[in-house]
Amino acid sequence: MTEILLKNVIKAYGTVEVIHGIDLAVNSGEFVVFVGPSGCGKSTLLRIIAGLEKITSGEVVINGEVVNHIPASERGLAMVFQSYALYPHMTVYKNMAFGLENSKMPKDEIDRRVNEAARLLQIEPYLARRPKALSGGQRQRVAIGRAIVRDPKAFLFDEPLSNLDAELRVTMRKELAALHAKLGGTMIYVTHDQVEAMTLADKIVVLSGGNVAQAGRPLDLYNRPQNTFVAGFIGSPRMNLMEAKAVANGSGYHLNAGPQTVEVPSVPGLSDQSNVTFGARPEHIEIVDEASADVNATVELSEQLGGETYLYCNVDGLPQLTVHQLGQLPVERGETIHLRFDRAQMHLFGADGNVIANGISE
Amino acid sequence: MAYFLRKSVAAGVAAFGLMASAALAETELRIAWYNDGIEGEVMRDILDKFEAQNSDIKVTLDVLPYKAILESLPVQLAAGEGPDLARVTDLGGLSGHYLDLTPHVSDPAYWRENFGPFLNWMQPVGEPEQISGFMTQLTVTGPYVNKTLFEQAGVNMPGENATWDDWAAAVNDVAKKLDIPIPMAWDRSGHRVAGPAIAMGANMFDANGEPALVDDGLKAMATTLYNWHQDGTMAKDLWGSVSGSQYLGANEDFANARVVMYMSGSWQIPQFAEKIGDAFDWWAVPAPCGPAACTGMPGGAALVALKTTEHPAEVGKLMDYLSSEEVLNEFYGRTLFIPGHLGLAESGVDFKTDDPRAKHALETFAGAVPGISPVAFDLQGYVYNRVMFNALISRLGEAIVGEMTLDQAFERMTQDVEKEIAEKRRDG
Amino acid sequence: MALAQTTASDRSVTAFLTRKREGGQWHWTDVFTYIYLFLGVLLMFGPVVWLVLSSFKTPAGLLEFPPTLLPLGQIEVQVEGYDDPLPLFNVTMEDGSVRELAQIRRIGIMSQMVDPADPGERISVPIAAREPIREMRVAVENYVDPLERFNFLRYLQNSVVVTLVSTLITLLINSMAAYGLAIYEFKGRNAIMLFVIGTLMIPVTIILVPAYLVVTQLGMVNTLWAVILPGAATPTGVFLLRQYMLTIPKDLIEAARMDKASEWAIYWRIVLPLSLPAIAVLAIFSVMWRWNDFLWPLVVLTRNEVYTLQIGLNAFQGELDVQWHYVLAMTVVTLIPVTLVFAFLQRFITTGIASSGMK
Amino acid sequence: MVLETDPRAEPETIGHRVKSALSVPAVAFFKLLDVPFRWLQRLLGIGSMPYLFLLPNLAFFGLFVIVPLFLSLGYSVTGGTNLYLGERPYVGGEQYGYLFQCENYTDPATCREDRFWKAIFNTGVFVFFQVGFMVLFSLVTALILNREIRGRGFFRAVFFFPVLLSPVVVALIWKWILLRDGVLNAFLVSMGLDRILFFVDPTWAMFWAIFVSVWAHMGFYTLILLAGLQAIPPDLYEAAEMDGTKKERVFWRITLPLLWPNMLVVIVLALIKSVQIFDEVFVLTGGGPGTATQFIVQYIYTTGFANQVQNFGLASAASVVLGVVLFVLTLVQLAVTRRKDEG
Repeated sequence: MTEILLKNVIKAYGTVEVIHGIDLAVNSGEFVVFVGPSGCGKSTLLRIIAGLEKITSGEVVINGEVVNHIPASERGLAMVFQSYALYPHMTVYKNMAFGLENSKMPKDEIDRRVNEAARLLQIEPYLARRPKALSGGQRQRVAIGRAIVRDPKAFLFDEPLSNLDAELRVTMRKELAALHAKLGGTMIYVTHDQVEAMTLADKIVVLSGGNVAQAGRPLDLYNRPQNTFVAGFIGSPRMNLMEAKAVANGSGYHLNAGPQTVEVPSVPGLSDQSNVTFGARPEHIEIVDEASADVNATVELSEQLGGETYLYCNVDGLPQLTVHQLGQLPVERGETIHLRFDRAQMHLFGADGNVIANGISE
Repeated sequence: MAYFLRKSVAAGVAAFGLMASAALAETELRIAWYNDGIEGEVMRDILDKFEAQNSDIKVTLDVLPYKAILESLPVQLAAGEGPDLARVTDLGGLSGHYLDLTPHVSDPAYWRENFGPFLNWMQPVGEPEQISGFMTQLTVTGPYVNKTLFEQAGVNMPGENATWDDWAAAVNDVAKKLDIPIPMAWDRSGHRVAGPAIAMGANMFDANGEPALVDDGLKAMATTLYNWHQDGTMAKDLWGSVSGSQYLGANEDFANARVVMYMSGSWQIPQFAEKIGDAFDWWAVPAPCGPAACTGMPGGAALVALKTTEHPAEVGKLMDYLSSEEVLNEFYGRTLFIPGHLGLAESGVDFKTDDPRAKHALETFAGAVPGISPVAFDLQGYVYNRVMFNALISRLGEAIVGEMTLDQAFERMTQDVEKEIAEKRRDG
Repeated sequence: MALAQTTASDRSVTAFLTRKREGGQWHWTDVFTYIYLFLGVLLMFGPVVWLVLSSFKTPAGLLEFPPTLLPLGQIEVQVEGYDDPLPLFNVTMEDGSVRELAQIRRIGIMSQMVDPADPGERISVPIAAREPIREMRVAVENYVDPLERFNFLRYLQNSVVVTLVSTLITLLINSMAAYGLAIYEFKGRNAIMLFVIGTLMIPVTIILVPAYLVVTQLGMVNTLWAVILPGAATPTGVFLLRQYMLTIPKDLIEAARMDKASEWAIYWRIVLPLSLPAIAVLAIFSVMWRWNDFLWPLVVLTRNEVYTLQIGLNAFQGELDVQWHYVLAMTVVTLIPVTLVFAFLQRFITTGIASSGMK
Repeated sequence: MVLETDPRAEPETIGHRVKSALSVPAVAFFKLLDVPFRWLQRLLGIGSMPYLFLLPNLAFFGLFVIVPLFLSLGYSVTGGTNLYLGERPYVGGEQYGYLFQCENYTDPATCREDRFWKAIFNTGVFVFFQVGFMVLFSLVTALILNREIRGRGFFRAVFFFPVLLSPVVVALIWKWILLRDGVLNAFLVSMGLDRILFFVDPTWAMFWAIFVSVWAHMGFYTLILLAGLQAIPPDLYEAAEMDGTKKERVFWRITLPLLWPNMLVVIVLALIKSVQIFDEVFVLTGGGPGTATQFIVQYIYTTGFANQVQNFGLASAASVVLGVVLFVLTLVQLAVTRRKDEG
């Protein structure tokens, strides 16, 4: 089992620094997902671990050994590429056997491993085919199979599902999770899709602009985002984030956003006249009667999905609010409804974007 | 496919191997040769006989394109690479590379006696006694006429001592009567023009023996040629096409009975005998006259020994064999070449042909040798004669197509010769 | 420009044509296309066909004007009382009748003829009154003679060896260089690329002499290596292959690196197989260049046993006489392999050039 | 087995079998080299691998092209006929001075080395027309071959075939046709016209020099243009058709602009090739009549190689001049392709 450590890793192209000193620990057997918007450096970070990119400074440590100067081919890692990078001129069998041949493994051992992986991934019937004769999902499996047969120290996945259609993506996601459960190896997975991150990861690392915004267990990130970036990024649909000014009000504060005012109790760390951002996830906004409402909203769009309903509401002085309700709601476009933010699930961030409170007790 | 590949690779390996092994067994002599006709075959037969008598010597005849003899061989020799012997035509130009055979042949006196005047042509500057080789072929330039056309037109052929103007009038007459497109054709070659120019009084050298190409004699001949191209006596096909000093012959037009008179030389005999046969009477006539002489140019190709050889003794042995009267009689006889051997010239070569036209032509050209002007011999023996020939033909050609006037051409000829010889003299 | 003018001027013609076709979709370009293609085939193939036909003519047949389309030879007949066969003529007699006579000999402008059916009687006719009777006769000897007399099989073998070996070497070292230039980023890459492109177009003719000097110093004169090695590192090949290799996804290379492949293994197991179309194109070009190479071999090869076909072929060009019948025949011989290769691979070649083609 | 009957499995064609038969020795060869290369990679590190891959090619190239080029440079400042540079007397810029010694640069006849200037002038004329016609005919042919016609593969092959012929063969074929007694004159005579002596008239000679070189190389450029044409997305044409755009307008407004990058490549390649014209024309016209089709490379060749006095110095000086011209053209090409890459 393998443990990977990044110590103050910096990567610069010429004078442009793209990774700004990242420290990170990937524990043995852990499924870690790097997530972030495009350009945040998550793929670069993965390629740094793989050995495909040289780092400018810092250390990459695999199982206690500094591998900065060890080339990719000798780090003993396996990678699944976004494009799958299957060798078009080789059959599926050859594709999977290639890496093993390179390490001079005996033929029958290669054969055993490839067949086992093929069985595991249910691609046995296609072993004699070339990649171009396979469907997208099959190619995906081959790419994974190629990684599995190597029995690597760790698996690296670079947005492996992004080329699949939605349905297949869900299926493959599940299979990947099952695979990790079965193999138990250390896996690092890069994606821009936070759903994948939430469903797959033991630990999510949210990257933003070459820095780690937050790292932790998925529900920790969901429940206790450390900054507005993570708060906005994790969760779908996005958390509603609203800028406001906190005004002390005896026992608590008024959060003033335009004509709207939300009353909150006193929160440690919140000071009078400070600019804050408060957030509420769509499922943490309740529809209430006018008396107990924080804001009045006009429904712009209502998405009725049967089991649940999404309402997109315009509130004077606030950005559009997304509201999630279970079941079917007889709400129509243009209707006025009354909304209340669940204080226990409300997030409060300071002017610097860092969290003040995740959940405010009443 | 795989089989073919394997075979050719095997063949390739064999090819590389063979080059290495050939050197081991015996002394091998290489002759760089070129062919105008069948002389390569004849020489090979003779060499086979030589090899039978000398089992320790193997002689290989490397038949090259003439272009290689003319252009590649000099560079090879300059680089110190080269065969043991070569058949060359630039006798003087390459003379610095010739091996002196005097110590290697059994009887130098025989050589001096029989090849005397031609040895001079091959002597390097300052080595008047050197024996370098012998002429595989002595050539004499001179005209052929299509006698049958004269007969059909009912025009009498000008007799001995007729001038070029007489001939021009006669062939124009024939051509007009029979509607022949080209009354007269000359090879596009400076060497061909030199003979008639000397006949017109050209001296080629000044009093100090330095080349002086352009004089009144040459101007007279060049002007005549120029005028003939303007009035249609000669077609522009030959002189008017191609550039520089490139050679062009009219042998095909002549063989096709489209030329009445063709100024070329003795070397055409074998191929006329083959190509024309008895389709019409191709007739060699004595060189027409000018005020100074009635002369053609001598010339030819020599087989010379080269300094690059590592086996001078064997080369001497081979040269002894090849130069013997008996062997040369066979060689000249079968190739229908004019002998470059004074003894044979006197006694007559036994030419292997039944063709009366060929026999007549051989007699005519052989008979013309004594009448050749000494200037012509000197010019042929001059080291840089080709510089002069090239300047003459290329500039005259440019004048004929109208790129410059004759006077400009004369001026350029002089310049060209001076420039090249000056460059050569820089070598010290 | 010219196209624009045709466009304008042809419109009325087109209108006329289309009207006749009553609603047919004919555009003037359709007519033009088929005329162009017809002329194109004629112009592109015609000369080669003419060369092949000519190569079967006798030396005398080659001299003829106007030339005949097919190789013809005069019929010769065996006549009683004459040892050699005699040539047959159609003779217009004085009375205007035409007889088929064999010629015994020609004296001046008169010709002595004999009737093969009646060998006793001799007839004298003016040469202008006779016309040779000819039949199609293929001068196979144009091909057989050189093949027998000269060591043509050896030349052929040398040419094949030179072509194959040098093509293999060219493919190997060019693809290695192209791989280096396409896959890696390293110091001096742009300089080397500039260098390669800069020398892309140096004709061998202008460095003939110094190049010969180099070959001499290496002791390679008169070995096939002297022909094989100097042209092996073609800039064109490097350029062509590199441009193609640039289109190979970088992911594949990195995947291979992750698969523990050495750089050499990436080169020959991944990049080479994927560059096959471009390599095939270079192979074709290299075969063409080497097979047709003339000037350089002429300078460095002077011994019979190392001649290539092109030199052997030109040995028929003497100082004073070109043996056209042999030259033409041997030209056809040298054409055959190239044409065969092309015939079998033409799809591959043309699409290969188009796809790899000088991007 | 299931694998064998799978219709989407690799088909076992003859070509496939040939390929695998051919690949056996190749694979063995590459495997053999794997050992030293692995060793070197370990020893020197990945960073030096590109140099290792470039080494053989650069070594050959340096030995047989670069060294001779420098020798040429050396020749051009020395005189005489000696082959070995060390034995040649140094003359400085004399050879260059000789080349450029002119009374009036617009009139070659006033130059000391008139043939050099005529060759430059002729090359200019040749390049102008040859490249023009080359591009024009390649374009027309490519447009026609890009149409929906039957036997497109055949026609493509027909137009490409001459590219395979050696320059000497190309010239011989056409010379054979254009001679005084050639088939073209026979045709003219049979039409009741006079013969034309194509190689005696300077204009005709230049015409045929251009014609034959276009004939021989057009196929190659046609393929490049054809590739460009086929890369134009068909929906653009369909959109134009929906708009009712005239065919001519489609050509000028869609085809030509989108083909422009390929056109540039063709123009530049043809240009560079054209400047170096030699073999074909030399065999065809011999540079004549007079000096009407004598081009710069032929001038160099005859001066340095095919003369009794082999004037390497002057020839090399002219080579250097040509080299500079080619280098400038190459830079132009580089700029052009660079811009193409970016655009």
